[in-house]
Amino acid sequence: MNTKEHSNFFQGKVFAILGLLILLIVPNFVDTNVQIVFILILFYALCASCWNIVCGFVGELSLGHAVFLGVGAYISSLLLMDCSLSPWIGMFIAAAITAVFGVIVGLPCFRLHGPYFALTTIALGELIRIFVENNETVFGINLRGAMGLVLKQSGNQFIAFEFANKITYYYVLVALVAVTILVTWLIKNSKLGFYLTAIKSDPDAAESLGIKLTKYKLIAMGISCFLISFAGTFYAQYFRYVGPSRIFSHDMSVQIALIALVGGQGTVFGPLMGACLLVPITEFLSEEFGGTLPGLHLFIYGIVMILVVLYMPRGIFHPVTKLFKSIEAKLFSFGKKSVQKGEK
Amino acid sequence: VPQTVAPAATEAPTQAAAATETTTTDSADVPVVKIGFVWPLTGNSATIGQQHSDGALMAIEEINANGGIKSMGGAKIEAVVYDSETSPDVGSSRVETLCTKDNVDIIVGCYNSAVTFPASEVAQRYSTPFISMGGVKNEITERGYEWVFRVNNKASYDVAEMLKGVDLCLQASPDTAAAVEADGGLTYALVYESTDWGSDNARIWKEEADKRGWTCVLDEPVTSGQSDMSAQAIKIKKANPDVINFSFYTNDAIVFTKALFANKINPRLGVWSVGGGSQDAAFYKACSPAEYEYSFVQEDWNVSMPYLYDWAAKISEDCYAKNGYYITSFFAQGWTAAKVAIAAIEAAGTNDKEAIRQALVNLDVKLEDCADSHIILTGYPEIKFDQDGQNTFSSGTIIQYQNGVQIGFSPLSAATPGYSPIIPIPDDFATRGSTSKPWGTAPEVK
Amino acid sequence: MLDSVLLALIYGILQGGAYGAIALGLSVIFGVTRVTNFAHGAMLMLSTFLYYELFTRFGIDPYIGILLVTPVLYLLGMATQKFLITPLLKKERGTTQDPASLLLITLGLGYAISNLFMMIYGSDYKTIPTAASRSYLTVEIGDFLFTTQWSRVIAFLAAFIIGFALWFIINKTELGKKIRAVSQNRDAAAICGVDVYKTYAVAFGLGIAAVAVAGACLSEYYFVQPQVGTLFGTKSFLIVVLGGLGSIPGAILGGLIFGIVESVGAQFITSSASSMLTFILFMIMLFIRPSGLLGKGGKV
Amino acid sequence: MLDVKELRAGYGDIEIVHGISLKVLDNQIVAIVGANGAGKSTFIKALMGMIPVKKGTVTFDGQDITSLDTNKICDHGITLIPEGRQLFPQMTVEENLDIGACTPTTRKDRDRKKEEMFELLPRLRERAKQMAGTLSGGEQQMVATARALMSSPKLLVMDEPSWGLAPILVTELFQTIETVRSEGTAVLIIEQNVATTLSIADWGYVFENGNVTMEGAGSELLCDEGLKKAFLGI
Amino acid sequence: MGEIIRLEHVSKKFGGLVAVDDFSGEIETGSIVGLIGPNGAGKTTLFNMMSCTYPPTSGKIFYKGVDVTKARTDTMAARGLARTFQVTKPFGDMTVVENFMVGAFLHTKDRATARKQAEEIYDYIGMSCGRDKPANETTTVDRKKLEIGRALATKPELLLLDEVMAGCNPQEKLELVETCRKIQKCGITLVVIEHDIKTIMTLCEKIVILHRGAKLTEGTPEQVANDPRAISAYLGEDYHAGC
Ligand SMILES: Nc1ncnc2c1ncn2[C@@H]1O[C@H](COP(=O)(O)OP(=O)(O)OP(=O)(O)O)[C@@H](O)[C@H]1O
Ligand SMILES: Nc1ncnc2c1ncn2[C@@H]1O[C@H](COP(=O)(O)OP(=O)(O)OP(=O)(O)O)[C@@H](O)[C@H]1O
Ligand SMILES: [Mg+2]
Ligand SMILES: [Mg+2]
Repeated sequence: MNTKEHSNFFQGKVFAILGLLILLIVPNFVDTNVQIVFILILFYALCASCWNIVCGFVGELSLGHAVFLGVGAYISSLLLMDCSLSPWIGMFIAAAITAVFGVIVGLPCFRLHGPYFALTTIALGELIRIFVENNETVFGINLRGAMGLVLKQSGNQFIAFEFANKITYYYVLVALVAVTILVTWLIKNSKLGFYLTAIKSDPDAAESLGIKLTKYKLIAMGISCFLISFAGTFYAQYFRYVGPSRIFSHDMSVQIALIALVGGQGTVFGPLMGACLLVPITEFLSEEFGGTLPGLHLFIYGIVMILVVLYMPRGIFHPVTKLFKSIEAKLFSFGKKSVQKGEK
Repeated sequence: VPQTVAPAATEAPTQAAAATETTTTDSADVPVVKIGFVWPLTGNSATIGQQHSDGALMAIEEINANGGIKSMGGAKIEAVVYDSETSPDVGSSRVETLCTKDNVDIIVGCYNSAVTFPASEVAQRYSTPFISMGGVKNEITERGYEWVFRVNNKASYDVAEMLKGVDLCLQASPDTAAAVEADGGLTYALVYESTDWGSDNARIWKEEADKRGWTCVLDEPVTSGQSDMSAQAIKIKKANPDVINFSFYTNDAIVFTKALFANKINPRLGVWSVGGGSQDAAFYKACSPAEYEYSFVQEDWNVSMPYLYDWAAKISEDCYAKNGYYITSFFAQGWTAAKVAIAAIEAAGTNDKEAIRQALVNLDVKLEDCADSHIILTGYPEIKFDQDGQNTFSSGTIIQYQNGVQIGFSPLSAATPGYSPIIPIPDDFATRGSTSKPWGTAPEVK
Repeated sequence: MLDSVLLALIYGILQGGAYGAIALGLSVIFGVTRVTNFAHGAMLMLSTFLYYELFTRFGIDPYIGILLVTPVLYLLGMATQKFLITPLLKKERGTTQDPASLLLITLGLGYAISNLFMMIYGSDYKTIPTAASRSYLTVEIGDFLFTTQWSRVIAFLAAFIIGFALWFIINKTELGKKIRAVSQNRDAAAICGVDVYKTYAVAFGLGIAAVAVAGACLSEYYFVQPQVGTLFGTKSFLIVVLGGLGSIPGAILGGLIFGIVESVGAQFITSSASSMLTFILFMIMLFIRPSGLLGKGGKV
Repeated sequence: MLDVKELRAGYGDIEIVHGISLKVLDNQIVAIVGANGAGKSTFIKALMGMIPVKKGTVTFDGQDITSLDTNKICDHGITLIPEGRQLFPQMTVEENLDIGACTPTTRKDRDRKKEEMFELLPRLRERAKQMAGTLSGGEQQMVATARALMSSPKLLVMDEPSWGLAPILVTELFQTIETVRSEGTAVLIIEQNVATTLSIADWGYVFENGNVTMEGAGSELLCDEGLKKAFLGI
Repeated sequence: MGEIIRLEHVSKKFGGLVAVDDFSGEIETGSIVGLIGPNGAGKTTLFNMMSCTYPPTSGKIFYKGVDVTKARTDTMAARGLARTFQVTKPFGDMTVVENFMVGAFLHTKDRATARKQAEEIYDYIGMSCGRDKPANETTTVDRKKLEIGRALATKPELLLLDEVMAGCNPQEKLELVETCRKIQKCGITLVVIEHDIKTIMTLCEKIVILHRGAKLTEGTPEQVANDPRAISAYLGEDYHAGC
């Protein structure tokens, strides 16, 4: 896994760097309207990367990850609304609580496998959604039930996580995504990553080698929830509204999982690639056809999914890097021969 | 390409006409005014969003066919329609697109309160006038946003109207009132979907009912998407309320209504619906007249409009011809919201957003002046925004289905002449609905 | 009190049977092909639209329409397997199949189907006003009134008929033997002379055909609308998992539990709380029996 | 009866079998021996249509069966006992045997055949109603053998049938193979148990890195010095 | 030296089937013990109980004097018990060396250290397929070696080998026997299940024959080979004659 992927990634480095540069620089020079799409790309990339940390590595499909996104969003927003705590601090408190919550939830869930696991996470998501919708207060905290949390504008203050222009939001996301990808990469190359991959390929063998299955799954879960909670805080601050029927929705969970799966689960950059492919398609189609032919955009979305799976069943990451590599090899075949000789 | 009804759709006939004569105006010279719409066209409330859309687009068509915005030299109106997918984040992203890419002059949306909240905030941030339509949540216009206006009522209005309707019923039938009194006062059951809309209505109803000293015998939130509501029917039957109030969207409203009828549940003061699903044309296609006979609905428009005003009757016919249904609350809401936007632009006489906002602030339209402008199809006596941007005159009608026909009786101004509410509800399950007329039939004015 | 609980129990059982009927097809498909068919709800919806068309155009009652629609859906199921799933399985021949890609493809198919119908039919709620949906089974003893549409009773019975038919086919026929063989080891089945992909297609077809029968029952008492699938789809999954994936009695049992808990639970707590209760119960049961109530032990 | 010409096959882009020609005549026992990884199993998989054939032809009884689907090849009368048993774990032993004869032609004889198998391997009768997945390794191997014989094949292909068998059973197994042959079935067998195999084989092939390096009558090969060194550890 | 693992009246039932029936015995530290018996005798089941994959239905297991009857597999590994599987279970997505690294991570957190140890093991057990070959593309023998190496990487004191030589030709078997000896020299106790009597006779100091879940006999290879019960139940007259 590691060695292979590294070489892949670094051999396609021209494109990788190009891609990252586009993500870093281009949003500065486009309309706000395009910036929104970039923000959504990174937002979903962030969520999908977090999903990937636990599900991609362990090989179980969680279809309820929006719950943790929502918990993060709720906690940091409540801290802001009720305790006037800056989201910059609140998001860490939220992350810590979400991580603990994730571990508690994961404890029973990870006893299940395959479809049982996937569908239990669906049930969990629905349960939390209905619960929040129907309960105004929980433990004396006013969750405002189905109405959701409306964050008041407080003027463009950095301290309040509120910015005048989209680009600032964007760079906040860039930082979050960078951290997440870095964490993913570190995990992948550490004991944890080896253990998770081992668990994914054969839990029995893994256990016989002294790997505590639940412990490592839960560590991954904790990290994943910690990070996705940041995405939740971002969501709340960016849209300035957190409603249970969306943030805890099955649709949201599925979307997160889809992007990671289409990108390539268990890979470091897959989720980002998945988001780069799917989010613009959705946004474009929904804008173009949402008003005239409701349903068309989701229809095409479905077809795209089918095609991706049929032709790249393990996600777009490997085929795309392979393609980049071969293009690169052609483009730079000149200088390459000497390099290869040198290597040998 | 987003839906652009305007020039393309209406120019075809006019161009054909123009071709036979000579080209009168160079179409390139005519300025274009853009109105943005964000509606739920997919998802749970899609049928409703579709009717809004139908109404608004027909209103725009009408204006364009009649020479566009006069104060701007006959400017044509272009509608840019997006689907909110009933999701707050999609909705607010679309509003942002409207503000930045499409650069519209005014925005109308988004029906669901949960979507309207963040979406109207985006409009506020971009200093673009936003007309909230459909969303009844009080807080939408209580945030001090100067760019946000609401034509339709708040939730508290809806409920207040209904309770007033119940009062009227009690007055209309003193015997029933006495019987209710004798049984220890009026009792009611609240059944509602557990979304912000449903629970808001229930909460406000309770507050108002407490003031009147009524007793709540059942408070039942239901998760939306039920395929059977027999369990709820049993519960209601056991609670035996005088009034049932329900708030459901179309799908649950259908299932609920059928369950009530099957279980022969017949509260003496009737079944009252806040609207939502029971204002939807689809509801009436799915239910038989017997099932909704005698039920009360808070309609967000004056159902008597087509009978009171010829021009409204004409629009209703056109609507039927085009969409297969007569005017509904949602169609009327869409229509009026679009017309208000147009009126503001007409008054401003320019694309300048601040001028349009000012025009909205100053807007004052009375129903009786609408004979030519056809602005108010929703049956409000007047449209005038208060300092919060709320139209304080917005009011609906309480109607009762009698022989399958909508009979308005509250407020009195919207009452169908010659009718009064049937109270107590007769126990005629065997014959109920046998003489009912199809839905949409006009009442014979007595 | 007892009255209403008894009533609620009966309604719950009826409703649960209907849930079970819908979930059965899903269970069969999973049992054989290990595919969690996320397009299940969409296919259910598709079948109800076919019944709707038959009824409005030709006045054919859905119960009779079954004869026409079921073969069509059977073919659709076979086609799905043949053109979407088999290529995937072939591609991954030899290696263990990756559940993620199968999930994605059926999810994509579900999106495509339900939104295609959204485009064609709009989001209107349509009903099929047949005799069975308009006539009621009523039992009235004094104050005790039990009443329900005949179509719901039929849906309940259908669960057992479909369930028995599927059980019979799978456990008692030659075809069933092949289906089970393929489900347990496709390579081995192939060397025994079983046409693996055809058997898969047949199994998928059977599952979808079962959905079509359930769809007929559903369309007699519920409405026809492109979103219907999402509603029943998710529920079917929970039911099938609760009962044990791949188990036919399990699907019916799971359905009954869901129906009863929802209905009886609502007599003691609010309806929305009782929906939560079903989810909580679902999770608790799974934690006690990680492979469902009647599931075959071990990992899936 | 089986004639393989210049067969090339492999996994994905990797070619493992580089042009192998091989013949099985009527009523013969033919053995394939070779080190681990020589490509024996891969050759068999290609032969049986379980992986695509890149080049070359396979003819059986004069008919071209190259690249047919596995089940079609079975219909021609070839069955395989695969490497690693491959039973239907959640079906009973009896049902496993039933599947062995599930084509319309073989089904007629099913009950008689099953009885024969139970005679041949009495242990199976004891376990007839047990789920195959819960059998021990050796019991599973018996089921696999019996299942393959259920269809009365013209050619029986065996990939390491003695894998995991106790010595007693290995002896029995080779007796079984000879019995099968005496009833008119040709056998193509891959075995690590080189000495025993070659001693009963009419003809043997030695595979090395995807090529045939040697062939000859079983007893001849047994005496070959090079072979002895390589495989018999002598 | 003392015993490393002791089983007391251990039984295992699967439903009505008694797979292991009242088995008692112990294994000397540092020895190589062979476990043989007909198919279905319960050898693998015994291994599974020793490695705590599932608990016995009755009886007790002591590992280094501690009662581990109800312990979990992963803790057994940490205590120094490693095993291989009869049906090999490589981590297919990883390379050979990475497979070893997973084992090595039991005692280190550091990736470089783990890699170093893994490479040592690769050389130690004499694999030749290439360090970075994906594990699911390796041959049967290499998979067997992979299983052994991965178990070794956890630095065990007791190693249970379940038919690692099945499917290997005599030459390869000889190699594996050498490997086993080498492992024993490092002070690791070995229990080996094998059907190849010749191999096991040369390799083991002590042999236990299991028959229908119970211990039939045990002793040195010569004792066992001449035990009439062993001959009739397992070895067969042929084998005896052949000797
Ligand atoms: N699924 C696979 N994908 C890629 N390569 C494979 C696969 N299976 C086997 N190989 C490779 O093919 C080569 C030949 O393997 P094969 O199984 O045919 O050998 P064999 O002669 O049967 O040996 P054995 O005695 O181990 O069964 C080996 O080098 C192995 O690495
Ligand atoms: N999980 C299980 N469920 C039911 N029965 C089982 C299970 N595992 C093993 N058995 C039964 O227990 C008995 C012993 O099996 P075990 O695998 O231990 O045999 P073994 O001695 O390893 O045989 P072999 O040498 O063939 O591998 C067998 O009869 C088998 O059918
Ligand atoms: Mg082989
Ligand atoms: Mg064993």
